[in-house]
Amino acid sequence: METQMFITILISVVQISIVLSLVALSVPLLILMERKVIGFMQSRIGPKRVGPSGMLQTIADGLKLLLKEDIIPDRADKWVFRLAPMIVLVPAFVAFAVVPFSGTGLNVFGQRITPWVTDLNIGILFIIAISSVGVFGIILGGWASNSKYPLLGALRSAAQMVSYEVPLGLALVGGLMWAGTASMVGIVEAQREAHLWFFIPQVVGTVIYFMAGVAETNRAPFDLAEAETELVSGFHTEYSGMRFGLYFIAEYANMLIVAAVATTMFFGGWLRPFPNVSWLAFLDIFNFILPGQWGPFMSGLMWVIIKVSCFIFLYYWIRATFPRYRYDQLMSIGWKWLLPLALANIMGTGALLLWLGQTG
Amino acid sequence: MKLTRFIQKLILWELLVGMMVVIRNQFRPKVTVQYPKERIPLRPRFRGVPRLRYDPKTMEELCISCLLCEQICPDDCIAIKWEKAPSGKGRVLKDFIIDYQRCCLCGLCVDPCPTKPLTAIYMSHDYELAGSDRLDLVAGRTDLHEGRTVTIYDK
Amino acid sequence: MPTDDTKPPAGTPPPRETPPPAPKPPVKPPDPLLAVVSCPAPDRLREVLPGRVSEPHFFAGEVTLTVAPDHLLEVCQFLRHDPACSFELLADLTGTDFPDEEKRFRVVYHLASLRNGQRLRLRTQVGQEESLPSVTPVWPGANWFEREAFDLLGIQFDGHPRLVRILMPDDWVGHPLRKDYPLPGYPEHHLRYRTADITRRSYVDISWKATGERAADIVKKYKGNVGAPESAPHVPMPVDDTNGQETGS
Amino acid sequence: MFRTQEMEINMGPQHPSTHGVLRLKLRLDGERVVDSWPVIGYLHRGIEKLSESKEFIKITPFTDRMDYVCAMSGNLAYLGAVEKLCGIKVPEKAAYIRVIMVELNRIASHLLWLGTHALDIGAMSIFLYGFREREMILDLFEAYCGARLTYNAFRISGVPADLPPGWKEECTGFLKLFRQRHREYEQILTANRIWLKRTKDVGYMDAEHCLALSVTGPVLRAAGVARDLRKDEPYAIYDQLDFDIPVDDGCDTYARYIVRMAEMLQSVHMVEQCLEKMPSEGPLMGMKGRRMKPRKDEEIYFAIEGPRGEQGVYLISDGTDRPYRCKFRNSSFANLQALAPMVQGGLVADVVAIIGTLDIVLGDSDR
Repeated sequence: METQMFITILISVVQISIVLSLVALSVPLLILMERKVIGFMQSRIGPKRVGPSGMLQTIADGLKLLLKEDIIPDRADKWVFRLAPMIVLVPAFVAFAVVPFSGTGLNVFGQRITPWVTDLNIGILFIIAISSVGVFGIILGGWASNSKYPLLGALRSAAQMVSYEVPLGLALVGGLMWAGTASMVGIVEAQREAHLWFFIPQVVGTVIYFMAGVAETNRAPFDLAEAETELVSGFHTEYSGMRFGLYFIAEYANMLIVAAVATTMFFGGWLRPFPNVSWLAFLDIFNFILPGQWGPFMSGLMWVIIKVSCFIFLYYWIRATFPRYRYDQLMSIGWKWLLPLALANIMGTGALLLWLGQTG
Repeated sequence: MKLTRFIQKLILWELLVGMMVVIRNQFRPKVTVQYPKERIPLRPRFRGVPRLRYDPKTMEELCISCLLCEQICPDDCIAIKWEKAPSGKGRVLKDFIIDYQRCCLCGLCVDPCPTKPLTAIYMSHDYELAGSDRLDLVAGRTDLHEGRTVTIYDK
Repeated sequence: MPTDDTKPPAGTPPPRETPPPAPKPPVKPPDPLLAVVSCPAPDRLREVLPGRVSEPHFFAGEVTLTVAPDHLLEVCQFLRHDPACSFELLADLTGTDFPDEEKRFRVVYHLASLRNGQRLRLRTQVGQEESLPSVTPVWPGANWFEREAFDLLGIQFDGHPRLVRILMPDDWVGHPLRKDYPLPGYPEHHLRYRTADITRRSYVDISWKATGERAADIVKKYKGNVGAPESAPHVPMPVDDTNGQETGS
Repeated sequence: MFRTQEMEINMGPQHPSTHGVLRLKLRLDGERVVDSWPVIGYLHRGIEKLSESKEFIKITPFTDRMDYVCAMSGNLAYLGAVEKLCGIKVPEKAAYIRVIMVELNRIASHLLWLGTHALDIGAMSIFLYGFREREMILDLFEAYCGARLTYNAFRISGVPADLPPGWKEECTGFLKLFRQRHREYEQILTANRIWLKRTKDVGYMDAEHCLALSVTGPVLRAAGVARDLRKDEPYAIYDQLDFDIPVDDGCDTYARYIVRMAEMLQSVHMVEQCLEKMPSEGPLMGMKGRRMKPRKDEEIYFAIEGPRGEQGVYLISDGTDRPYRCKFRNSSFANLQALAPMVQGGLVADVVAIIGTLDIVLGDSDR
């Protein structure tokens, strides 16, 4: 009995460390890809000098940040100043606990290892709840710097996060109504049963979710909190070295979370396109390459990675193209457009589901 | 017409058009020049720092110490030392100093240079002027003839 | 590059001074530069405000009127609002120092009329101790131009909303565009920067110590010059510490 | 119970979007600008003082360094003033070459404005697209005069050299390419709803206030006044060219954007005409020798239409070959006065947009 418990704990620890390291490792990759992709879009070549065609650039940057002097401003609130980056970073990683990375688990030494750390029945709620903790780190960081530009950045960020949490959550409700469950795994299974990615009935919801997600992660064109041409770099103006690095990592981890939730909720998670059309089965290529349980596992992982990458690419693409919104305009879009649209979307979905329930 | 515009507005048409321009540029040739490794070919008239030259045929000094360039230099960065020629007519150039710290590369000194067809002073194609000492940038006659040694970094 | 035919041939020793012979002055009788151009402003002024301005001076197609400082504001008001003149735009305002003249500063106002396509130069003379009326009530854009003239020449303008230095630092001493301002500056002022005042720490003024020798040389050099340090004009400097009570317009 | 307080914030001189070393003291109520006080002079190099001790010909390199974004216009304004003072005629071919260079430089300057303005507002790629095309213009300048930024391309009474062989073809190719690229910039920005939101009704200033504050150039033209010295007081050979003055009634940042974008196309049109009409033979310099003898005690003011507005030079001669006084009336200096009234009541983000739309160059305003 006790051995079983020990093994369960061990498996969990292994899962957690795998997920953590996966996310932590993908952040440098994301940064590198961002610089490369945006560089290419701007007729540049991006980082080129460190490692083969610049592959190690982010590693070098990270090392540089680690080795830099840790500067704390003279009149900053020192403890809050130190604490703030961690408050941002930890929720960003914790949220990955419920993200399913693939469909089928693995049997190793007779133990089943699931491709998600845990499958909460309130997975979506968990993510929303956890990721809204991150905003405290930004506000506290801006406030504790005791400097004017960070303060402005923190204020902007507070207002922005508060107003975009609402449409973000409401945009997901439509999907939840289709799925009938809030568990991340359950949502994907529901899409398999419905033979339908929820993107199709939930176009409006997807768009709202993505816009709110971009705003939630402080990315262009909603990057008001850092807005380097207005507020120098907003809430982290006074941060340097690895404390700045933590903010940076958290930002990219949050982007991953938004992309992962969108993938799960609207784009069928680990499912291939049209999972019910049997002749498209060849798309799960790993089923034919790898033996036994590894095949479906890798195929699912592949689809998740592809879908998340598409979202991340969209992030970069938008950042390269659009001007930045202004603070008051951002607020008015959030409250005057996205929120009513999200509510209307819920009502429409409800009506549609009622109608479908009666006819079918 | 109004309907089309409304639909375009609804599906964020103009934003998509902008995004397509950006993606189109992704496939255009890149314009980055990796500077120390690659260099832009200079045009023939490029104005680098001024230098002196010999007559290419006879390898004699072209400069006749007429001091016109010294007079026209807006930054007073040219100093010419000369003495009377032993034969009694003309001058012999003793030293020719250009302070590259002050030179603004305007090229005015080349205009009045009376030696024809090749001007004694000319704007060279050297543009890498960094040095670790201020005196590195004061070029004497030999420097002006032979050019400053420039470390070329190829990586 | 252009060729110059007046060059001595290569090889022959050029004369010590090699000025190419100066071009002949333009043909005497009718100098095109002095042609009279038509401009309604002098006539209108003669009609409405007789005796305020001098006779127009024409040069290179430009009209110059000289006005006494007392009548300046009146004339400006008229030129701005009279429909025949209607000089809406104050293109430029600047001063020049003529230290030998009785009233050492000559201030010029370059006016332009968009409606009539005219330009006019208004000129006035003002002494070192005197002041000019500010034309900011007529053209608010004169604000910065007057601040610049005050900064670089030390001309006082009465009625200016906030006459403080604009290009030079607030604690600068002297007015650089005056002809008696020594090119290296007044060493006792410009060689030290009041770091101690700013950081409120006792500071050894390194720059002063290090360049002490040179500064002495400079003093020696310019003491011989005309109108140097004794007459070094010290205008009390309004330090810009009110933090923008006035919005610059 | 709650106390609100206005915040004073120092924008610049080292701020990413104050275009050099402009310093703005802002007083903010939350994000709203209550008051502002621009501080300039960080780039003051005393060029006017320096000019008084130099011969006329030696001053041209200084004019490069005032408005370094459009040094050709600076050269032309200064040399035009000297030529006016001494009554020198410029040969026709030289005048054509000058106009070609100045108009190309206007495109380059506007491209820099477009890039930095858009970057300040957050559009990132267009900054690099603008610089990419600007680089081609700089290549053309390098081929003509040998320098890429501080050209010193003209001399008193003419130009020092003819166009190099192959230059015309390269230029025509560039102009053709530029028309396509110009369409792309418009596709990214002109109809973009974010761009519209950020620029419409931002930095409003109508014609009356513009004139009162001596604001000229595209800012004035975007307020509905068709003031362009190239048409009003044609210098060089502008009276032989066919072009329009873009005017807009918007009075805001977006109108200035529209006007400047249209001006670029007009410049392309002008350069094309010049290349076509330019005489293939002819003298390049109008006078021999380089000693000036202006009349004693005369003064002149000569202004051209620079990319930022009226770019004037005021010269007083004392009969020698040096100016007694040389004053540069630079458009950035005058236009900067409009900054404080424009930002009043706006948000911090608008301040950045307004600095961008005024298209200031601090070297130009501080001299």
